[in-house]
Amino acid sequence: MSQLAWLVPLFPLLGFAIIGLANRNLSKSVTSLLGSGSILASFVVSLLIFFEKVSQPTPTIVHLFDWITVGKFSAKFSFLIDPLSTIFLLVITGVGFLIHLYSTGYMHDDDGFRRFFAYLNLFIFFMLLLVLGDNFLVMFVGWEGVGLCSYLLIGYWFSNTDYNNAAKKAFIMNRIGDLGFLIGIFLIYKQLGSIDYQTVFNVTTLSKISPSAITAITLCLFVGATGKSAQIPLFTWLPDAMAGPTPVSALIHAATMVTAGVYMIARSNILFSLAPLTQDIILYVGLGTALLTASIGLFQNDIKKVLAYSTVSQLGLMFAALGVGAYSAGVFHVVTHAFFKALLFLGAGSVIHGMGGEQDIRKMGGLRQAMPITFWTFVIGTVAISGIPPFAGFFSKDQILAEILAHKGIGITAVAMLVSLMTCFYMFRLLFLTFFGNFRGTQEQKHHLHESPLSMTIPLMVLAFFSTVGGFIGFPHGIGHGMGIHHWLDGFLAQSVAIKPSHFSAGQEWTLIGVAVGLLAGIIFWAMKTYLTDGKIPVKDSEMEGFQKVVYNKYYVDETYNSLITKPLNNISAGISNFIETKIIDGGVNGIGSFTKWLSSGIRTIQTGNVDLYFFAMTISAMLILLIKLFDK
Amino acid sequence: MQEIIQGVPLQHYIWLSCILFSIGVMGVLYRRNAIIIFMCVELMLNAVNLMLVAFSRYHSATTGSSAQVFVFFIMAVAAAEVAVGLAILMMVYRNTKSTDIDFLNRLKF
Amino acid sequence: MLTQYAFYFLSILAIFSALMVVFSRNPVHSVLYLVVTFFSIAGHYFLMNSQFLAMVHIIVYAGAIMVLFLYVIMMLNLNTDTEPNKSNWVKGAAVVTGGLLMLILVVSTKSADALPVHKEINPNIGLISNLGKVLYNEYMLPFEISSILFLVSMVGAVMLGKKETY
Amino acid sequence: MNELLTLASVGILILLADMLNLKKLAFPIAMLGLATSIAFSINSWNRTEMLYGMLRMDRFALAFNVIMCSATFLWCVLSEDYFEEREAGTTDRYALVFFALTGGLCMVSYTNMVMLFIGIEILSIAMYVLAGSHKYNRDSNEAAFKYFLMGSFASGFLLFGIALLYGVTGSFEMVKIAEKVKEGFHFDQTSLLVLALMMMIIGMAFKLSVAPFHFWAPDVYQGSPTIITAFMATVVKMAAFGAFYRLLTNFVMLYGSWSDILTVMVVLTLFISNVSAVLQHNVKRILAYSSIAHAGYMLMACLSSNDSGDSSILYYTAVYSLSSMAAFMVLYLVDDSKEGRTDIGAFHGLAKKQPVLALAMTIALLSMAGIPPLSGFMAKYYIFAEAVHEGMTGLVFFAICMSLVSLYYYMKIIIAMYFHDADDHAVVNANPLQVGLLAVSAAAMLLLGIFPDSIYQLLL
Amino acid sequence: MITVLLIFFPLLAALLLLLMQGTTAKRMALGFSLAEWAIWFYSYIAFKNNPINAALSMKKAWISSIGANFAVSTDGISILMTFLTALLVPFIILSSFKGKYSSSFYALILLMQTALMGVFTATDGLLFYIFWELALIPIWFICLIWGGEHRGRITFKFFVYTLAGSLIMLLGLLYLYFQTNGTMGRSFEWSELVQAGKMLSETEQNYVFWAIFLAFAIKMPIFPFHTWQPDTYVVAPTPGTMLLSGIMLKMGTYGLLRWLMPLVPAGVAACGKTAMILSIIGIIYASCIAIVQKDFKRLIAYSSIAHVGLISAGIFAWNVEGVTGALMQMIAHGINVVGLFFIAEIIFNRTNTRQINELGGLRHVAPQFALLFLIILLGSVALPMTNGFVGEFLLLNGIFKYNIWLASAAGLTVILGAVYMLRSYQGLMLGETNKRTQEVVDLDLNEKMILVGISILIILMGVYPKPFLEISQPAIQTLLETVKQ
Repeated sequence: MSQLAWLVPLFPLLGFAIIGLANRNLSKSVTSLLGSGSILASFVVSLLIFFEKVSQPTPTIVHLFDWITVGKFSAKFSFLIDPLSTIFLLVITGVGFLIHLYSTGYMHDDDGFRRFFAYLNLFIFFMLLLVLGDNFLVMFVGWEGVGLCSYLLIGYWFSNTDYNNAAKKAFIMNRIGDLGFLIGIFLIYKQLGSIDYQTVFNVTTLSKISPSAITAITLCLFVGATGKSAQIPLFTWLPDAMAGPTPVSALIHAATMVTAGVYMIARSNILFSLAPLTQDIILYVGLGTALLTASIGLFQNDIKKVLAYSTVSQLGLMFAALGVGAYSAGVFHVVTHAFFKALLFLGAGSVIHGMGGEQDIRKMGGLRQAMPITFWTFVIGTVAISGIPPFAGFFSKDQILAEILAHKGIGITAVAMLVSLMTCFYMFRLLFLTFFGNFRGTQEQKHHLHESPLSMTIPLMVLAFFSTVGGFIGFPHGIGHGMGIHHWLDGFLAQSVAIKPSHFSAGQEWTLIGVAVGLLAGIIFWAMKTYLTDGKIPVKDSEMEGFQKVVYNKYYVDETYNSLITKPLNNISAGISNFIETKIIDGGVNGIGSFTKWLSSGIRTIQTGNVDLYFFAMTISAMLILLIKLFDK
Repeated sequence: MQEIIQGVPLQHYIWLSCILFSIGVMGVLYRRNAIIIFMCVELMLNAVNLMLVAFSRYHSATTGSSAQVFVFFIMAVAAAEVAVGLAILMMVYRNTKSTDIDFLNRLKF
Repeated sequence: MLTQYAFYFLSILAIFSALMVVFSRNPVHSVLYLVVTFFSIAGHYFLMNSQFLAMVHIIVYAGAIMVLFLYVIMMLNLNTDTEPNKSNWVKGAAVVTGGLLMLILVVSTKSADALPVHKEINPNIGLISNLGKVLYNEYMLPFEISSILFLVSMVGAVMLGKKETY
Repeated sequence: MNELLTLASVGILILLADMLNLKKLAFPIAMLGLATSIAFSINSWNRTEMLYGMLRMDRFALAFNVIMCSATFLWCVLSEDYFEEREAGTTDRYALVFFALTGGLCMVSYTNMVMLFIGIEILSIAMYVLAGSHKYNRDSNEAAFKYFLMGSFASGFLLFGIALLYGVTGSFEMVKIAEKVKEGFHFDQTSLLVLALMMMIIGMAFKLSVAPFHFWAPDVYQGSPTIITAFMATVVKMAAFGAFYRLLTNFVMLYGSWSDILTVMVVLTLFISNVSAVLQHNVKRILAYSSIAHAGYMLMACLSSNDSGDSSILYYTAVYSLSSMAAFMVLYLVDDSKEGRTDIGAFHGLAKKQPVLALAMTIALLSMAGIPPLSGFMAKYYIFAEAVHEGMTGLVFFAICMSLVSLYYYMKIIIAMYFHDADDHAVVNANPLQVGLLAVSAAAMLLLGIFPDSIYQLLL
Repeated sequence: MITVLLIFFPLLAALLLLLMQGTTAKRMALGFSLAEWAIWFYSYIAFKNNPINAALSMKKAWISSIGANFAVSTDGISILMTFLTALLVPFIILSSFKGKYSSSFYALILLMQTALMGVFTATDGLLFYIFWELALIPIWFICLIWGGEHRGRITFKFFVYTLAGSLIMLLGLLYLYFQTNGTMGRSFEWSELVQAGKMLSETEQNYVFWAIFLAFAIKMPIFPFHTWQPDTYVVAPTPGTMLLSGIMLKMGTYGLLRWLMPLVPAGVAACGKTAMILSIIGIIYASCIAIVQKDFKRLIAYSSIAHVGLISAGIFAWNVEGVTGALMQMIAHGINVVGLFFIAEIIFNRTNTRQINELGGLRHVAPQFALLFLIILLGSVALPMTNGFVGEFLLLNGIFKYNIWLASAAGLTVILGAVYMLRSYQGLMLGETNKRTQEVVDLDLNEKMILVGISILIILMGVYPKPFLEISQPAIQTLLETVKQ
């Protein structure tokens, strides 16, 4: 079955091609069928592969064709099927399918329905390439490809300039990261002479090159990851990316694409394990991002923005996990996060759908009666992300905290915990403001309120199910030894684990769980008191002041970037264009011409037309020549 | 020191013709009347003739006569030139009523 | 000694009249001074025993060419002092330039001193018989070709002088 | 001998035809005469003939004769209607052209200073007259006048040189002079010889219009009737250059180093002519400056002459006269149709009205500018390559820069033809013969550029 | 013989075309260019079967007096360049069908093709130079006769500037020529020049390097010799711009590869880095200008400078990745830039403006156009799976091998390219329609054919570049070896 892995990306590609080319000639229902069906087919194949791999865990390589072969450099277009890629395959196709299904309902009235599905299928295709690739270059193909799809989908409603700007920003920021990735690939090739995983991820080979080189490689790769996974300093595009339709936010900007960075680092775990410096940087960047964005999330009033910052923050936690070498914990969190974040986004989408496009939670409230399914699934999602046992988020988050504790001690863990608590707070804030209290929107909206169609609620329910039980695939290490996902990844991570084993006891684990649950409960009560009992509504934008305003405006990071990078770039460019180019360089070239003309205007006046003068000129020059010739001895 | 005629060295003849030649050049530069200028050109040619005759005497043992023939040709050419030159002068005068060289400067720059 | 005096007399006369050609304001005077110059040059030719050339010189220059000049001057009625003066600046420049040229020529021909001395001077080369032999033997071709030259000048002069309408 | 005789007698025959009221015969006689002269030249290609010790009909001279006659042939055919239209003086002009050719042939084959002098004078006097052949045109008058005054002035210098040279060497024959020069002199006499040679170079430089003795050229070229300018810029220039080249290579170069003074002349010529032409608006004047510039390039060839110098020069002159002739002929057709307009505006829109003329003009101009694969490029290539070989890279660099400057004015004309619309309604007339011949010339310019060996190897 | 046919068939066709008029001429021109393509394909098959096929090269004495031969041959590098030429000319001709062009226009294009084919196959220095210059004349006329505003002044600058460079190159070649000393005397033969170049001292090589480099630098163009280019591209009629940017600037890069690097190895070693730094400055510099450019055609022109800077930097890296990448990118850039200029032409035809800020929302009215534009744009910003990526990746990889920091600077093109291309795409296609754009109609068949063709090529080459990479490998290895020895 593994040999048929090429089928997995093929289905979405075909879906894209058919929908894209047929475009107008395809009815909406056929489009939905093709769009979702192709992903379902991929999912089925992925499942089959998964089951095969369960029984036979050795990696399989599927070679399709030689892509770029130049001199010693060779990049094959081949796929690697191993536990890690299999997990991602399942998540991508599984969650992807649900979101496709959801989209058939959500986007039903949109003009660009077919275009939307074409893009989504293309995205799935590239995402699958990313995780299936057998070498860094194929990963890079998927890496850039998903960036493109992200661009296309963020700017899906292309009439709106803001959306277009958001799309552009996403693409360019990703490109900055991509450059890092690319340089990383060059470094790998330069140092190791190959970019195949088999060759590169080999401890004996790696031990031959200097640690600083590995650090450089990993740093470059990490720069790539910060772009794709929206870490400091390249995180600002993700909240803006919410300009796209909500299923896109769910699929790309929450569940799959943004976790590509995690995948990449997990994939290259050996490299990172050999570069402690990079690991530390990853840890601090991850935690910093998590903390920063979580705090921004506390004050956001746009339902999707809250989720977006929450996503960045969760990604930060995943990176923190990677930073301490807990790759399986990071991947685990990717999986659970995919479930509940997709769920939350789709729930939010359902809300927006019901509200007729309204996204400001200050104008919502009391929706639970009108949208019961959405409400209940949203509750599950909130609980899951907050890390309340036994929901999915609890297991993965706990794992991360435990790993951080084990490697970095209590101080760093406390920060991670703080992030977790903030997440809990703003998620419940969101929940309460949206679904409880009184409706604060217009009458028209109130009249319009309705539960979403089945095509939207079924995915919600399925995802809610997984958000509930999904955590059990990775029971805490310390408690249930060698269970689920860890066991699954053990073989894959063996080399890294050998470098940096993690030890912690069941006692520590239980303590951590206790502390976490206790604190979370406190936070939930606080949130409940503030928004449910007191019925506090966030103030209008204009009334914000002080620290709140700073945080609400995302610490003015965008503005800072703007004045530090964008504006100077524009000014310098304008300067080059208007001064250096036109005045100096072109001016110099034209100057030669003008100079010649100036000379000409001077020299031609010698020819006065006066024979008299000609006689003089001739005689004098004759004399000069004679003089020179006769007396230069 | 070579004497061309008794008591007069070759050098003197050369100098004489140089002086005449220079006077001719000076005349060309000095005057504006085309006819005079033309006359000065003739003067230059005569200076050359004089020099050639002097040299022919100097080379009389070998090729002296060819120099004299050369002078003869120069005279012929001068005559031909004068005929054409004066015709041109007349033509110009017909159209411009002037023989002033500075008057003719339509063609310039 | 006599020849020496004759030489200096003729030379001074030639130079003086040449200068007068340049400096006379009246064109007719210039022509007449030029005739004087030509005569003194002819005198030099006699001194150098080139009688034939001297004769030809007088006939061609003084007889034909200068008459032609005079004729043109008369015809164009230039015999009065009608020539507008050049500015003194130009005149000065002309004199200086001419003087300098003379200086250069004289200085650079000083080395004629060092030409090898030929003891014998053949006094007969200037004689008609001698010249005729050379002209009609060695210089046959140029002699013939110069007929074309005359044809050219004749055709040219006629062409330019002829009244013609088109 | 036969070549010379043919040319001279054709001139006389034409005059006779005029007398016998057989003006119609003038053109056929001219054609026939040129063809005969060319045929004679080709016939005697393999033997070198000495004429009375005065002329030496060697390959160099014969090749020049062929090229000059061919150029004249082209000239005659292209300007046929010019003479048709003007009753009076037609035959005179034809005759003068043939006499001038005779003079030119003397100039490129002389071995005796007398022949050089007489040749130059025949040519010059004929040209003085022809320059003034528009008798009632002030410009033509002025051109003839200037040309004549300055020409005779320059003859004085040349003669002074010849006389001194005779004084020093005791001969007018080049071979003997060369022998004497080779023998060498006492230190004291050098200044005499240098003075002699210098005066001759000055005189010849005038004829060739090399700076700083070029002043007459732009004015005369502009003022003369276009058809005559065409002849001057091609045949006359070739003859002058042939004479100069013979002079230089046969004995001037044997004595001392002249490269410094010649280099100065080349630099001055290239600089003054090209730069002055930049702002010109009169095409005739532009072409005049261009022909001065080409004199500069030709002189450059003399500078670095070695064994293949003859070939380079022959090729250059041939190519140059062809291009120049074509360009002047197009100019003539425009001038003739537009009543004397030779400013650049007269060329506006020519590409639309007369595409073949415009194309021929373009090819001619680009060829003169030295754009490959046109023959002008190979011509310059040979000269530059020689110069590089001689180590004069700096001079070549300068020449290249000046070629680029020259592009400016050549292109100005091309741009006028292709870019602008006509600013008057005059129709540029050209009969099929003229058009066809110009097309053939254009093709020849291209083919000679692609297969330069066809001419280049003639003298090897 | 095939190569000779490849070179001279267009010339013949051009002459025949002059006899035709109107639409016949257009159709025949297209037919001829397709026939040329068939000839190319034949030569490709021949090359595939036997790379040292005698039919692919020819050497005949040409100007024996100076030892110049008519020597042409096709190797793995040439075949790709001739491919590009044969491929693009039909597109260019097709793209001009709507314009009012006379038969001489097409004749000039085909004449140009002859010159280009000659440049890419000549192995004799003088022949190369002649073809090099020959290419200049037709394009100059195309620009002069059918160009836009101020074309007189601008095309003059273009002509003189490029000619200046090539004359200096000739000087350099001549210098080498005089050092050759083969069995037959002096020669312009490539191999002889290579031998001669090695004999020179380093100082001499440096001079020759700069002399030859200048010509190529101007043609490509490399900063700071580029100022003729944007104006010319803007003023030229679009088919002319396509010729200029699609094929003609490849003459410069090809020249670097074939006629500079092997000729003066020590010169390259000494000065190559400076040249590379110039190239890389050019990348960033031109990208920066492109960012603030308001005229779309001009923007493409600057983007072209940036791309070419990268190509030349890759060549100066002089390793197999860099050189292969350069070749690949030459083809990719040729195809993409032709597409982009055609897009500019389509927009200009429909809206009469090229100012980005006057346009917008075209995607509403012309979705197919927008899609095809997007694909071409992605090729231009080197998205993986498009042709641009393969080249750019290899180029950067090659430069990286040469110097890490230079590669990092050159890599900025990845970001800056995206910035200006997306900016222009947004300005032109996205947003709301306005008065100018609301009436615009979508592509017609002719336009669709071209853009679809280009898009397919972009993706095909991006997904499966193997044939291109494979065919050039031996030739590149040989070339690299030549220098090392």
